[in-house]
Parts: sequence; C-alpha cells; structure tokens
Amino acid sequence: MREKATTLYIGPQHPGITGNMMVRLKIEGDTIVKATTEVGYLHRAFEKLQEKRNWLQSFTLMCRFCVPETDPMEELYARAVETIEGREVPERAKYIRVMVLELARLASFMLWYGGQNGSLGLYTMGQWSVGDRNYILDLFEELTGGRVYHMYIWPGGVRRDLPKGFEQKVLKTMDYLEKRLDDYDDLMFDNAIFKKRTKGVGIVDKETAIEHGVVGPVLRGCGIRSDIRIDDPYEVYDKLDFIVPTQEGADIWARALVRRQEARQSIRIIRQVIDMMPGGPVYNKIPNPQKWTLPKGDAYVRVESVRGEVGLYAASDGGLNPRRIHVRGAAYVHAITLLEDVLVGENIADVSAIMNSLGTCPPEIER
Amino acid sequence: MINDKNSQKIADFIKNWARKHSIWVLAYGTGCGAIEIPPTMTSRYDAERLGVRGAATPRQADVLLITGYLTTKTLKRVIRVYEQMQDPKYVIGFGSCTINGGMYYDSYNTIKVLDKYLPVDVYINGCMPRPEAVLAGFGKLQQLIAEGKANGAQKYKDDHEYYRGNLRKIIGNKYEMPLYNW
Amino acid sequence: MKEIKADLISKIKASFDNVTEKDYDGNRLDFHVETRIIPQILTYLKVNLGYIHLSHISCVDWLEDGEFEIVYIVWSPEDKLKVFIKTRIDRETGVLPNIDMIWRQANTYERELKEMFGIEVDGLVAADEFLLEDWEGLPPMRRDFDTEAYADETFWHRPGREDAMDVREAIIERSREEIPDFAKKYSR
Amino acid sequence: MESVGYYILGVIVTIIVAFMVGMTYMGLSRKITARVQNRKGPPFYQNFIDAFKLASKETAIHHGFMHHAGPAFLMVASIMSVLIIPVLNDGKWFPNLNFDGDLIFLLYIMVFGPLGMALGAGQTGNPNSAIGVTRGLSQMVGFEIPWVMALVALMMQYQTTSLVDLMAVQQTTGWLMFSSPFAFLAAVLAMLGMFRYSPFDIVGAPTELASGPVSENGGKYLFTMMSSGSIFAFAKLTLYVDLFMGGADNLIELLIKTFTIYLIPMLYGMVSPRYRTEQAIRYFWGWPLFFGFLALVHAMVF
Repeated sequence: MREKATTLYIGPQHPGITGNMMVRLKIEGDTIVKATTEVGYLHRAFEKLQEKRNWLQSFTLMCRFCVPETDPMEELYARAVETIEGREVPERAKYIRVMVLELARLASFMLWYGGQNGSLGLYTMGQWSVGDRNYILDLFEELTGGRVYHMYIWPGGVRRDLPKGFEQKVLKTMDYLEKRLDDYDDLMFDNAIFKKRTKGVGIVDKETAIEHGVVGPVLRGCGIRSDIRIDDPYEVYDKLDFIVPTQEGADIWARALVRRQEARQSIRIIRQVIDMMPGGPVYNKIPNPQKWTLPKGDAYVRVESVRGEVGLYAASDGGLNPRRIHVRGAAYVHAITLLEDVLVGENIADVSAIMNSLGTCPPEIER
Repeated sequence: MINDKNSQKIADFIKNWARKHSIWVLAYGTGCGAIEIPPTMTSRYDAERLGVRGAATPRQADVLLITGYLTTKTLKRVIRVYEQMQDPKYVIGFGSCTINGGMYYDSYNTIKVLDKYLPVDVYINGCMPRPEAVLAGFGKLQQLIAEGKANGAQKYKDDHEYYRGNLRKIIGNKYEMPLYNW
Repeated sequence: MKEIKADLISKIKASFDNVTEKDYDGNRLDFHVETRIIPQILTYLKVNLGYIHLSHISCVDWLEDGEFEIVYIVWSPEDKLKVFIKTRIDRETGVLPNIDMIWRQANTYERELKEMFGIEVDGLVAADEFLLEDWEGLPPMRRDFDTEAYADETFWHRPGREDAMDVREAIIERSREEIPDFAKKYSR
Repeated sequence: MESVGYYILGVIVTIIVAFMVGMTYMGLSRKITARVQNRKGPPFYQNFIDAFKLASKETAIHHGFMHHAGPAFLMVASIMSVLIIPVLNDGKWFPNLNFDGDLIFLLYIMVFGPLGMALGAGQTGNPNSAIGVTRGLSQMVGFEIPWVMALVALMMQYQTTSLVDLMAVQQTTGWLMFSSPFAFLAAVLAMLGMFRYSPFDIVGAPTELASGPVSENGGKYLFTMMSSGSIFAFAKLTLYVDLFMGGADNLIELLIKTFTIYLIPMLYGMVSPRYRTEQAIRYFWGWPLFFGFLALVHAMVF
C-alpha cells in the first residue's frame, strides 16, 4: 500500500514557529495525523551553570530562562532563596515586586497579541501591540536600566527604590494602554474572520487538561478557575482585588478571551498596588555574596506567569553554590506532550495559531 | 567596453547601493535575542524604513542574524541555512554570547566564538542589545556593503576547509553535513 | 491547614509502609518513601485524595552519598497543599518506575531525567534524544561532569576573558584610573 | 514596415509602463500599510530597490527544467494579458493586440500563469511549495467561478466577446459599473482573491508555509516573479477599469481609477486575518457566486 502521509517540518527555521524548536508533522491532505516535537535547540545548560556559580551569580542567569517575561523567573529565584534562608522581605518591596510582575505580564500579553494575530495573518495587530509594548519597556528601563533583562527582583527585596514620580508615569502608561486595549478589541475580537479561524480549533478539554497538567490561561480557557496568585498566594496578592476570568470554549477563541480579560486585570492590579504602596525600606541587605551560604534545605515556589504556573525547585547543601536549581516552565508541559496530542486532527494552517495559543516558549523548556 | 574597469566600478557602485538599501533578514530566531527583533521591526524603531525586512526562507534572504548563543544542535542547522542562502550574503552576530560566549562561557552546549564557524561581518554587542544597537549594526553593515568590504561569503568560500574543520571538531563524525556546492 | 496535614499523614501511613513525613511551615508536606511504591502512592494521591496536579519532578544528585534524590511535587486545588514525595535511588544501578500513565506530562520529565542524569526509567516509551544531540559520555547534569573542562576542551575561547572577573578592578588596572564618584554611589 | 516598428515600440512602452506602475503601487501599498501600522514605512520606491537587488543576486540553485521555466510562464502570461487589455481608450501610444473574443482568451491566459508556476513549484521538491500550490489552485477555483460568471454576464448582456466593443459601449451608455451592478459586485469580490492580499493570502502564508510556492526561489527567480506580479497587477486593474469604469482617456485618469480599485483589496487586507483554504472557497461560493447568478439573470432579462 502506498504511504499517503507526507512529512512536513515546521521549524527550526520557520517564520511561524514560536521560537527555536521544531514540529514534525505527518499530514494527509491538509490534516495532521501525527505530530512530534523536537526541542533542544536552545539548551544552554543553565541549571548546570548555576551549580558552578554562587547564590548571587546564579541569580543573573535566572532571568535568561525565558525571554518574553523575565521578571517571574527573578521572583521565583528570589523567593526560593528567601524560603530556604528564612529571609524577610520589606513590605514595600513586596508591593514593588507585584507591580513589576504585573507590568511584565502586561508586556508579555502585548507580545502575545502580536504573535497570535501574526500567526493568523493579521499583522497590523502585531505592529500595534509590539509597538505599544515599548512604553512598558520604557518604564522598566527607567526603573532597572534594562529593557529586557532587569535583574531587579533579587533575594532580600528589590534592587533599588522607585525613582521620583515613577508611579505617575506608570499610571499614565496604564491609561494609555487601557485605551489601546479597546482598539485591539475592535481589530481583533470584533473581527469575524478571527472568530471563524479560532472557534473550535485547538481544543483542550477538561480531561485532557488535567491529564496533561495544563496550567494558566489554557486551563482557565476550559472552565477551571485556577491561578497561582489566588490558590497559592505570594507577595501581596491576597490583599488585592482582582478576578480570574474563565471561559468554557476550550478553544483558541476562549483562551484569547481569557487573556484579553487578564490583561485588563493586570492594569487593575497595578493601579491598586500603586494606591496601596507603603513606605519604608525596599531591601533587606544580603551578606557579602562571595561568602553567602544558605542553610541546607530545599524549596519549591511557584509564580503565575502569562503562560501559566512556573515553578522552581531549589536545593541547597549548605554551601556557597546552589546544589540544584530546576525550573518547571509552563511551556514544559504544553509544548511537548500536549501539543503533540492537540495537533492531531487539526489543519496545518492552524499549527502556528495553536502553538501561540498554548504559549509554547522553547527557552523555558530547554533551559 | 562593458568589462572595462570603470564601468565595472560604476556597476558595482549601483549594485552595492541597491544591496545596501534592501536588506532581507532571515526569520530565524536562534536565541533569546529574537525578543528584540519584533520591536526593531515595529513602530518605534521601524527598520523597514531603512529597507530592512524579513524573509521567510533562506533562498530569499541576504542577512543571517544570529540572535544570541548558538547551541551545538542549532549550529548545524544554522550552517545549513547559511549555505542555502544565495550570494551575496552577510552574517550579523547579535549579543555578547556570539562574541565570546557571554555568560555561557563554561556551558557545555553553546559555542563561544561565532566567527570560527561562520564569517561574521558585523557584531552587535550587549546582553541584550537594544533596538537602537541593532539598527546601528545594520547601519554598519550598510556602510560595509557600500564600501564593498562585506565579503564574508567570499571568505567562507576561500577558507571553507577551515570553517568546516572547526565545525567537525564540535559535532563529531556522527552528524552528516551535506556538501556545499555553490 | 494543620488538620488537613494530619488527615493526609494518617491516610498515607495507613495505606503504605515505610513512609516518613516531614512537616514544614505553610502549605508544604514531605513524604520520604521507597522507590517501588512511587506509582501506587501517586495514584492514591491523585485518585483518592484529589491531588490532581503534578507540578514538578526534580532530581538532585547527592554525589557524596552516591544517590539521586527524586522529588515529585503534587498539588491539590482543594486542600491547597503541596505534597513532596521524595525517594532516593542508587546513582549507578537505580531504576525509576514509570508514571506517565498517571500523568501524561511525566513522560517529558522522565525523558529529561534519563538524558541529563542517566537514570533508567522502567518501561518508558519515548524518543532517545530529548535536548542533546549525538551526546557521548557522561550525562551532563551529573555532578561529576565538569562543564568548564568540557567547554575548554571542545570550544574555542576568545582571549581577553581571563581578567574579566571583576570589571571594575580590571578597568582600574588597565587604565590606572580611580572609580569616578558617581559610579561609587551605585557600587555596593 | 512603419507600423511593425510602431507596434514593437508600443509593446515595449506598454510593458515598461505596466512594470513601473505595478511596482509603484506595491511600494505605495507598503507605505500605506506602514502608516496604518503606526510607522514611517519604506520609501515608495523601495520595491524598485528590492527588485534590482534581487536581480543582481547570484543564483546557484538547480531543481530541474520546470523550476527555471515556472517564473518564465508567469512572465509570459502577464505580458500576454497586459498586451491584450487596452490601456487607454484610444490605442495611440499603447497599441494592443486585441481581437474578437479576446475576453475568452483572457480568461484562459490569466489562469495560465499560476498553472505554469505550479509546475515550477512542484519540481523544487519543497513540501511547502507543493502545499502552497495546491492551496493556490483550489483558491483559484473559488474565485474564478464568480469572475467567469461576471464576464459571461457582460458578454451576454452586450452580445460581444471583445473588450474594445465593451469599452465602446460604455462611451455611450455610461459605466458598466452602474448598468450591470451585479456583475461588478461579483467581479470585485473575486478580485479580492485575485490579488492575494489578506484574507486570501493563504497561498504564501509565511507563518504556515514559509512563503509557499516561492519558497525555493530567490534572486533572479524572485525578481522575475515580482516583476511579472506587478505587470499582472497592472493588467488586472486596467481590465477592471476597462470593463466597469469606462476605461481611461489619459494616463492620469487611468492611474486614479486603477489606484482606487487597488485600494479595495489593500485596505481590506490590512484589517483581516487570513482565511483557511476551505473557508476562502466557501466565502467565494457565497455572496460572490450569488451576485454572479444575479448578474446572469440580469443579463438574460435585460
């Protein structure tokens, strides 16, 4: 019998891929019958390198784990170290951390707006949102000195206090972005073709979601209300008032709706945090990093990033260097087993859209 | 008359001028530097006004932008991609990790010096380089092209043994690289 | 939280032998168990007690003890409790039971354990290679694998990094200049 | 003798004008798209630079004869169609080779280019090309039907198969756009597909198929395709103006009219994601086909 299926490689060099990875598709006509992901193109061996660095040096590697959203990684590391050591964080630093984390979430949402629509051919959206994302990066630049890598949330608090008048700038940017988000809605969510392309595509139902350990917007898109910020609250999230949106559709459209609401919730949280921000110190000084040892022990902390739950397992043997740092990215489960299962039966035209919707972020898988 | 030196010069000048103002960058985010490429292409920095735009496949591209560290696994693909590109072609190394390994200097899986494997025309340093730096890198490349000095592809042809030998040292004998027939 | 933990401990202890627990502040509880009962205890936690989310599988290489410590972290959305299941296996001969029929995503973790630590997983069906390609020699995440030596041997280094340990000192040494006052303010 | 020389000169002028206009329009579309997207955008002559650069690139790929011939087919088809379509109402500067029944010939020749391209793309061995070609052809089936129906309606209504006759009719009765509105609607909707802007750009959708049929083509091949594409665009736009907007008396009028038509697919494309192939076909077999039927009925009744 003649083999009807042909093999199509998406990636690693491909405009539609969400990073440097590869999906090998077996297709019959336009339908995918088998999908295999191949990762490892970005394996830099962070976790090995961190064993060779001391506790502060390995912190600078931390934010490079996942580029679209670097602050949750710093937060993870800082909190893991604080948990092992029992170090207190000043109250003001906690609020600043939440603000930075939410700004990072918002920036990442803007990137997602671009990616999701770019994968469906609506390039105008990407140009708008990625352009507007610069305003958030400007804030980061003023606060931390860097656009992408901040190294701001570090063990013991944050690196420095807010500059003068920073809060007003943040609020002004939030006002602008809120207006822009409405524009995005006009272009994207009121778009009949976008609706047609995304409804009923890339379905992750509840059973699959639980079986695969799905997290974040993908889980909320199938109707399960789960958010680390509420379930396992960290910093000051338990004092804040925000909604965790859910949708029932379980397809790309539902996940898009979830993210759309979440972006607005982020703005709401940032406003609240600035309103409630207490005074005081921001940094509980760590000892000389060259001699800084942590007690023997381990910790597992989690943060809600845009793609979902990101966890970090840190183990210390009482020495100068970490014994083991192990990051569990949200994409780690989404991009391999889940993607392989979800892609079966879909049209090849939707591969890129599904990948964007699931939030596959290769650097996070490979580390 | 056509092949006479002066007219050749004029033809080269015009060709280089066109090449300078039309730089198609291959859409291949090899590393984390890929995150600063969308801002470079979009509204605030808008590289398209300088003639820089993306190309989907290596056949159509002029510039291979190595955005950051290269793992050995990616290196093989990058070199295949580079060899599929058509002359004239240029390589831009982006980020500290392409220059000297950056913070991955002791990693077992990333290369440290890009120009051992590919002829790099322009390096952009920084971790992460800002979009302004990227634009400045493209400006430098344009300048080199206009002066006719961006001849990395020629270097690759001349010293092909050297580049391939360096690659072979890393990837061992297991992985078969196809022959480069240009 | 106290009651939930006590309840969980009693239930686990009633069902399995040789389990020692360790309590922590907050929503964390550790169980040290034998390797062979890992699938049973995880199934029990998932099916009977509502720990439906496998959050993480990690591995720590305790070279001094000659053992790997495998950590399974499960989470219950109802109890809001993180449960760590820890087990130790021998570095050379240890075999881990496969749990990817309980949680599908465990497959990925096990592939990584196999490749990065060289841990055999009993009955794992997956491609040989995960992150590395054509890797020969010691699995890289083992502690006795020296990444720096490997990198020195395999790759070229551009000269000029040797004195980059502290940039400020290097600058002073090179140019015989003092750190300017404005820079001193930011140096911790 | 004189007339032959005049014809040859006229043909060359026509091709050059078509090339220049088509390229400029594409450049303008890039500029306008950029303005919509909040950025400055490339200069309007950027496409000429790109084309020149592509032409000056070396090409060292060989995939067999059809791969080389594919772009040539496209070029031939574009030039044929631009020569048959009358550029201006009086053929003084732009002599054309039109004859009775040229509308039917046009229908064929406009399909010929993509078919040749399909042959060429098939031989490159790149799966992206092959899939892109299949999509292109199936999408063509979608928009060709309303387009043919619109043309047939016009032919039936005015009892002619000659473009020049149709243009002559419009000199007396006014624009066909108003006298046979359904044919116009069907044709305009079909045009959206013909120009392959979003939402009907799945043929070369970058995020799915790299760049579809042209994946393996760079350098001179891409230059040939680009220039034949711009000539073809000019031909199509002129055809629309000739058919429905009464032709043009001078170049300025032609440019205004063609650019107005060109704006429709361009602006629509800026705000639309792309349809999948079967969705696109379903779209064309919805309202456009309905208008095509109405046009036929209209033609039969009047």
